[in-house]
Amino acid sequence: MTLNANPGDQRGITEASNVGTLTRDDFVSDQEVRWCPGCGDYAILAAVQSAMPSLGVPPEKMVWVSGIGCSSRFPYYMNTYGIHGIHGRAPAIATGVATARPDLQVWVVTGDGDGLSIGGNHFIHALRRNVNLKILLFNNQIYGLTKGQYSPTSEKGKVTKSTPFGSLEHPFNPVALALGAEATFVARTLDVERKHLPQIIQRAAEHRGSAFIEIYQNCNIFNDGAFVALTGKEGRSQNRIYLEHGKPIRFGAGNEKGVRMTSEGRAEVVDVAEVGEGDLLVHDEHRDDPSLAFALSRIASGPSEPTPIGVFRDVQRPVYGDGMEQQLRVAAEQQGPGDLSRLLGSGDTWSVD
Amino acid sequence: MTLNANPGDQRGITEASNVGTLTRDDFVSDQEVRWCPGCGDYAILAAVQSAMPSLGVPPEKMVWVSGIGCSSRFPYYMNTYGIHGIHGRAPAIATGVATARPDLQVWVVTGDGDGLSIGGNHFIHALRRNVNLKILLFNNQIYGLTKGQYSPTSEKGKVTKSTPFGSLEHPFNPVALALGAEATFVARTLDVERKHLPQIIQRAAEHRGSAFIEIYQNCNIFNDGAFVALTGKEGRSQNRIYLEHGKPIRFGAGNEKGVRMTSEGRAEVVDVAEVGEGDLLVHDEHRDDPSLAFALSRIASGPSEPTPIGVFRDVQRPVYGDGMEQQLRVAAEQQGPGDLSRLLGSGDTWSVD
Amino acid sequence: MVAQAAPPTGERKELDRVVIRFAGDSGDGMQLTGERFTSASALFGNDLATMPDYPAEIRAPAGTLAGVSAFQLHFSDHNILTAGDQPSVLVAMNPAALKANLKDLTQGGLLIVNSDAFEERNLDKAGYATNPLEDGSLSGYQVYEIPMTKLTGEAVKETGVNKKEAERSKNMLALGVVSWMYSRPLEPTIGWLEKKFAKKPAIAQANIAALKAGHAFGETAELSAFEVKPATLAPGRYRRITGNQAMAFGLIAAAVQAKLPLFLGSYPITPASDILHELSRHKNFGVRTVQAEDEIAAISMAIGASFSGHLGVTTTSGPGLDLKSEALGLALSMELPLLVVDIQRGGPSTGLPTKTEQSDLLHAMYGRHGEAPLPIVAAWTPSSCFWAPIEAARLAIKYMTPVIILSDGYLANGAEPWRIPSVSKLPDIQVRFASQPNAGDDFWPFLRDDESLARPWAIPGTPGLQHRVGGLEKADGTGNISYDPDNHELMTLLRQAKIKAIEEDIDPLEFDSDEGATVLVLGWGSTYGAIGAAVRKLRVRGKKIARAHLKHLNPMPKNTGEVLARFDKVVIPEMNMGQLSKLIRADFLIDVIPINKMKGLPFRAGDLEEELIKHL
Amino acid sequence: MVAQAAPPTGERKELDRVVIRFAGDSGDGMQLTGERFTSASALFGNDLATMPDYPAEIRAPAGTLAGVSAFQLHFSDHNILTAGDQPSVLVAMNPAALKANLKDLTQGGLLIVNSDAFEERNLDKAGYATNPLEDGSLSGYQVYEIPMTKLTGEAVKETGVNKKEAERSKNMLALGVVSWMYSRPLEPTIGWLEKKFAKKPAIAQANIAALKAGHAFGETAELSAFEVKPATLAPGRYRRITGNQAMAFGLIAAAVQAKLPLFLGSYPITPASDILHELSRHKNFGVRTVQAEDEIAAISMAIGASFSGHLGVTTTSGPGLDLKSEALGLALSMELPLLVVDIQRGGPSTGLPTKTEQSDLLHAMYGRHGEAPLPIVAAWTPSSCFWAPIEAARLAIKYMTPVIILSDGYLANGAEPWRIPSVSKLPDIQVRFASQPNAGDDFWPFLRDDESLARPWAIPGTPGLQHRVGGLEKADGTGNISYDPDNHELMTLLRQAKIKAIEEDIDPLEFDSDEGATVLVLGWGSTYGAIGAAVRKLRVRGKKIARAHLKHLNPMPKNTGEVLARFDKVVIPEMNMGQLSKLIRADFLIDVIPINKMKGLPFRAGDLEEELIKHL
Ligand SMILES: Cc1ncc(C[n+]2csc(CCOP(=O)(O)OP(=O)(O)O)c2C)c(N)n1
Ligand SMILES: Cc1ncc(C[n+]2csc(CCOP(=O)(O)OP(=O)(O)O)c2C)c(N)n1
Ligand code: SF4
Ligand code: SF4
Ligand SMILES: [Mg+2]
Ligand SMILES: [Mg+2]
Repeated sequence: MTLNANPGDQRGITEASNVGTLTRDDFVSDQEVRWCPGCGDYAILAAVQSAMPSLGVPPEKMVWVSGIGCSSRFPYYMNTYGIHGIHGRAPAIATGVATARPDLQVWVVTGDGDGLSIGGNHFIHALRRNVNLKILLFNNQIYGLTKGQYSPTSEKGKVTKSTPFGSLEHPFNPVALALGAEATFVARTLDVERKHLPQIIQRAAEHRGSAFIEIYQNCNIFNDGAFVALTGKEGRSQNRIYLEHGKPIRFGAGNEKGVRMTSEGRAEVVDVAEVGEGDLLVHDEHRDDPSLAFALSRIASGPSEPTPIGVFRDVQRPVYGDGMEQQLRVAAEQQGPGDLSRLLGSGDTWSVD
Repeated sequence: MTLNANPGDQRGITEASNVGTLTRDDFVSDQEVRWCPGCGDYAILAAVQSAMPSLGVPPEKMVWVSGIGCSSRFPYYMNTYGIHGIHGRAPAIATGVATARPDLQVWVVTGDGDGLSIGGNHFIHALRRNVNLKILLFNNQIYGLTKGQYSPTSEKGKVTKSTPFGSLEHPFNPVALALGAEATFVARTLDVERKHLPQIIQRAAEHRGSAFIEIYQNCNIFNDGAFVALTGKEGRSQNRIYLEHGKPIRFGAGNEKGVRMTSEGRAEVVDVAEVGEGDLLVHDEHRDDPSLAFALSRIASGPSEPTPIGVFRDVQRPVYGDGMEQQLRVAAEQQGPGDLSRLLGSGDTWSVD
Repeated sequence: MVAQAAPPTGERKELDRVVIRFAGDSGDGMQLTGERFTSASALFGNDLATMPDYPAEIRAPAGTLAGVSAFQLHFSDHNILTAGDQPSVLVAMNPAALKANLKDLTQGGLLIVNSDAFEERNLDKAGYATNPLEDGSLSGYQVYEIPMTKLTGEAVKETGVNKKEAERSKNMLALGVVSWMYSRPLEPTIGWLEKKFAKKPAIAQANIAALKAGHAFGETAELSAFEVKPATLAPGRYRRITGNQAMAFGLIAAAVQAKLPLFLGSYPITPASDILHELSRHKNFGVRTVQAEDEIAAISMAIGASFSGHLGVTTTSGPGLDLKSEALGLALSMELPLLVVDIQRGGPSTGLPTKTEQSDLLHAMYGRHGEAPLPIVAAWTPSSCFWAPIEAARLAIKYMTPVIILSDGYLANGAEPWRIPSVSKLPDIQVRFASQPNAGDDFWPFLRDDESLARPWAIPGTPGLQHRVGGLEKADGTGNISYDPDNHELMTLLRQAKIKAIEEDIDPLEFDSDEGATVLVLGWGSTYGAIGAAVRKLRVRGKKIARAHLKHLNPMPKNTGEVLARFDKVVIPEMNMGQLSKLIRADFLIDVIPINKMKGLPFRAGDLEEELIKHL
Repeated sequence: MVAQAAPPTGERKELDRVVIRFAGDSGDGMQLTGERFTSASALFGNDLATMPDYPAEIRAPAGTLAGVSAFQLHFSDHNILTAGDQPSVLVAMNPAALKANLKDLTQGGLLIVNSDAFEERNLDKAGYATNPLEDGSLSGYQVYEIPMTKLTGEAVKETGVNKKEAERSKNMLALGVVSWMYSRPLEPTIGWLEKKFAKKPAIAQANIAALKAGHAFGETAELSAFEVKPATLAPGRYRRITGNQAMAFGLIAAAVQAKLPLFLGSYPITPASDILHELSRHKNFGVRTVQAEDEIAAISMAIGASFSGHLGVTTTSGPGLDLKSEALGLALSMELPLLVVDIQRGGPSTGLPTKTEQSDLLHAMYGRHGEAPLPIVAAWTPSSCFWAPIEAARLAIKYMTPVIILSDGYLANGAEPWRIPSVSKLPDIQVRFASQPNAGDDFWPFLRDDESLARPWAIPGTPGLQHRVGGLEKADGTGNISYDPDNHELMTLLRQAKIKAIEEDIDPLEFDSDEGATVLVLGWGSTYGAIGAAVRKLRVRGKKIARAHLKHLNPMPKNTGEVLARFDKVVIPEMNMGQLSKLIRADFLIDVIPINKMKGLPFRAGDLEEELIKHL
């Protein structure tokens, strides 16, 4: 009786040989893509698929897990292993995959309803545990699949099918929530960011532990233009505050604006000309204390004003699954591999002849 | 056919007349209290009951709602209306009570398992919505009722029945989580704080909207001494950092320590003598931006080092239930009270003779 | 336009009924077209029944089979029971719509196509190798090829709308065509368009122009013209109503009749969401609706509201009902009134979210741990969804118990004319909140009414009646937590006895039998129409048969066993694998004959007729 | 010490069996005392069965009725089946323990009390107006009043422990007394104490001193002395095992036999938590245990693990099973192997968490929306909890389906001697992961095995077999999402047919009938022992009777109908309101006779005997 090995090993699965020669097509499944024409999900899919080859992980070693929602159809379009789960439970299902099989790269796709409404608990717990998962939250600030109810990220006062007189709920700030939930990697990007998005994907893949990416995604059917302040002609330069590690935070068409930290720890937008460049906050992704990242997340109360884009936080912390493997290894070393006969015969025994 | 009024009104219930003469006994039920001898829950119960008369709310206008756990037995001991719900769902049940009946004062008692493990989602959503609830989370960093498994607030490496080799999970910081979830009132106190605890209860009661109080509670059976760094002889002065609005944050036996904000928004413990008093952070509960409160919440990674006690944040935001009442009122004003005949006969109709 | 079979000219041909299906791309506005035609037919006085068929979940790319949306209407000069088995008229706006729906069209049926859409790209997307308009494959039908896109473009030129908007109006052209063919007035639709596009007059004008152009085209091209006389319906004022709308109205009516505020805790899910949407609009009735974070929170909130003296309601579909199981057990254990509405859809798991099924009956009966019996009522037609919540509320309040209401996707989205009931004839629901101590100076929350076994409902705010309830077993009477073995047995029996007590309080099972019939068809829920139509057909064929339909599933009416015993055979058609059959077998030890369909679609009356005749 | 009825002196009296109950305050260590006495009895060679009775949930204040903890042991010189109906010996450490347990003691039974505890404060707390040791109310029993507190205090003086610690040792004094009475050796307990308190030698010494003092007291005071000879058990090596321990071992064994890593996703809940605890200790078997944030996460994680090629397991009790309903439907729809263990407790809702019940059977059968059939196996004795997961895993893997395993609080916490099975005789569980495309160059995840109807299990990491599965209906074969009506019906039938296929693969229902018996007692689950004992008693009385016990509840063994048909009457005792009865009635149309008990306690063999005889 020997230690039950990883089923991957059992099947003689090791690193695939073709990692170097992977192309985008290796990650494209044969399923017809079925989102509304014009949906932001198409752009995200394209960006993700384009980022895949450079990650160095063959499709058979990837698992994409989702819940329910328009966004959650994503796994069907990836030529990898995939689970289209139930509403809200993707982070939990994925925790099972990642903990059982640390040899796999596990991605979660979820929506603002799936991930933050019904699935909010699994979301915060996966981040807290630092499970080796990459969570992409397609935030369109609406329930797409069920045809247009407000979501936990919809702005207060939103008129939707379920709130004909305007919603009464203050929305979550997903980045702030993730930081409050002890996330080790937190980033934000947009569906229209053809270059930035794949870069962030790459960064998430490189991060060992849980990585959370909020992706602003336009639902052109039920919430068209929700991000127009960031994607409109002038919005790009005026309202996207790109965060870059080690650099003073500046933005605006002529980089005329910047972000400063006040003495009470609040990050505020300032005119560089007024305060001087030296006063600007220098971004630091790797601070152990999440307060800096949190303060940055509060600059914008929603995507209607200058909003940070990029990596808020990227720190190392022990990974849940790694710890588990470690305990198994130590146990097997110290107690020897499991011996069923010995187990069954443990404790007080007696013989009858 | 008239507008369905509040069932309270229907029963002719208005403010009770005896509010002025309330005593602690008015809030003590006839049920035998059944916690382990020495449990911190007793002290909390005593402190809460002592605080009640001064709130000016008669027992029949209060509802105490709980989930499942040792702590969740609390409502049985209060001579008010009460629901001993199911595991984790108290904030949701209480949201129903508070939204249906804004005339009531609604309290939630939950544990670290009940409120943050199974009930984490309802917890963050109640805070986000700013439902008019007061949530008391008895944090004993253990599952008491099920006899000693680790909880989402247990320190990493904890050896418990379910983690004989030490837990692998990084704990939540409940205050930080609540702030990430948009809470408007967040405070922390301890079971042994006979004066501070009732004061905080009073503050929570005065706050309109959701109020969250983390109460460190000793489980002397399964996690004895978890808070000894704060409750031990020297801990009180050395490790409890009392937060007071408008005052520089100082602590230590001779007030020799203080808290300063760094230029990256981190709150750090300093020697007052070294940095000078002027450099200390002045606490401000009412800042709209939660970054200050968040930074304070990160001073201690757990109750084993200097830890802030008191009100982290107390700001005003529209209350969910109030908004709802407002919509009902406006609708009735604009459309007239509901008329069932008119409703049934709305839209295209035709007659057959 | 080339009609392969020449249309008859001249006078309108009289028909007793027509089943028409409008099919097109999701973006083509077929639901709206169908709705408008239905409205006109209703106003005209026909009896009718409708069935929308949404594409599954996400809008597939235009022109594909997955993106086809359809709406079927059955209208007649006599009382009808279903939306029709097969359309005799099919309007297909593109090749995909044709391909997806043609198999249902009756042989020799009338096929109206937008010939402009039959170009290579669309044919490809629909998977047609050759053009069906040209390859002779449609020779079994009467085909009207109408270049709708072109005609619309020309008709709307004057209005100044852009090309895309023009294109969008072609559904109105189609509607104009069929309006001419079945002599439906255009005025109601014109009025509706003007109102709907009040802020975009150009678009209103374009749509109206297209509508008129279609009508004119029908006349000029001398398309077949038919007439379906008004039906003789019972006198009264009528409206059209869908099941979900009726459910929402019924919930409001229940609250009004009970003089309680209505509280809905819900989480969106197909096909139940429309109840939430509808109820959200009626705030002037004091209706509180909360879109909760999930289904567990939704029912939990409703429980909190019920405890506080509201009529607590939660609405959902199968997956949501699963999630509510635990909290439903709590409500049952707390003995609080609560309505749980389940709009069944195809399962298991996510299953077929937009399709119908009756597969949650046993789940409703037994889907909670422990001995946890609950009353269940089921709607049987779209308009009976108005009755169900009123009856459920009556039972919930009188017996202090949660009640499950079953409907399904077919009822929820289907519509029929509804004779608007007089409010004064609605049942009065008595609520008596406790106001006094009931045990000396004490208040015992579990001191029961002798007859109904209900405990008192004492709501917060009432001085002196403070009490605590929860899910732990409690002593009968005092309500204190009790681990006493005998008390647990007693409480278990009492919870069951409450259900039993309801037997005395509900209508007996009615049945409708031919003299000498030996076979009873027993149904529940949305099979009502199909069973009725099948039985009618059999009777027309001279067969003797009986039928009965259960509206209460738990408890069943007291005379159920007696009714069943009158017949040699009991046949039970269900859109599941035989769930009512299981219950009837267990309760009455009768070897019932199940007829099952698990296709996500209602029974066709014709198919059912053929199945039933085997047993006659 | 004053013994009201003088104890017999002299030689040991031989008894064939004894039922002894240790009862005291939660803090008195009664579970431990019982365990130690049981161990000694097991090592001595008696057959035995135990039943702990924990106080409900929270430790009540010392001395109150709510805080009483008890442990019952039945030991004998012959094979026995239950922990005994009524104790013939009761050890009561305080007035509350006496009050709570006296009603169960057999008339004339032996009562051993700690007389020191019968002081006013304790009498008050227990609700005694007068001291039962003095008011004559115990005259119907043999009473030994022993001043245990005092004796212990004296015995431990030398060891230097403080007063509180001394007080804590009095359970060992009680154990010493009964050890003398039933001639149990002290050595195993001494060894155990030395090991347990290795780091606190003073405490070890105190406990040992108390134990010896008790023994000496028994001898000196010439208490009654009895002997229960060893039982003749089948030869082999034995250990004691509780149901939960056996369940944990069985899960490990199943994984070992299948050569799969075991993955447990669980959330603590009484009385299931101990399985999580036990499994967490065996990391050297590669067992991964995750304490999830809730039950939904727990099963979801197990599903993720199963998808990845592990043996995914989740363990829970009723309320947790409710919460798992939706995800269980997903696993079923994905056709993945998964074990769901439900340790039933008293319901509904939170109910009686520490008490036993069999009331989740129908929930296990039907507690999911949609048509969602699953195999169910049930353990019947503590040691059979080892068999259940092995059998369940065999079915789950072979048929690619989740399987529900039912146990209950009585089995979970009860213990019995277990002949340790030889690992070489455990069934081999074949796992064949897919490794190749199965449809030309493609891999179809729903291409089924002809016989088992199982789909292939292709795990991540296998090149070329990438595929996606979920809860939407999928086309048989390709596994692509399908809204096709015929496919849905096919898949619904296939999912049912899988369960049916299992019929051919499980042991037939065995029955044990007297020649000419006309009455069959049919059981399932933990009623096994009580039914067996009752039947034995009836046979001793010369009655003819037959019995059978179901281990598979879905599907039931193929010959079930045939077996039932052999008898005129079928009687079904259950700790619920008749859930198996309902299933048998529905499946076989037999008017079974239910015997129901819903007291949170197992049947007493004697009571069952009296119930059964009515039908003979
Ligand atoms: C248990 C359950 N409840 C509700 C639903 C219905 N449902 C499906 S997706 C969805 C919300 C989708 O919103 P989001 O996650 O934002 O995804 P999007 O469609 O916007 O991408 C809901 C409520 C469901 N499938 N299952
Ligand atoms: C659905 C469900 N799952 C699990 C349980 C078992 N359970 C009861 S209380 C509890 C945790 C208690 O921990 P906590 O909330 O920290 O409360 P404490 O007892 O420490 O005060 C658990 C797991 C339950 N009652 N219901
Ligand atoms: S509904 Fe919105 S989110 Fe969904 S596919 Fe359409 S555009 Fe995209
Ligand atoms: S187990 Fe712990 S938390 Fe529970 S009552 Fe006892 S001491 Fe208190
Ligand atoms: Mg969304
Ligand atoms: Mg706790």
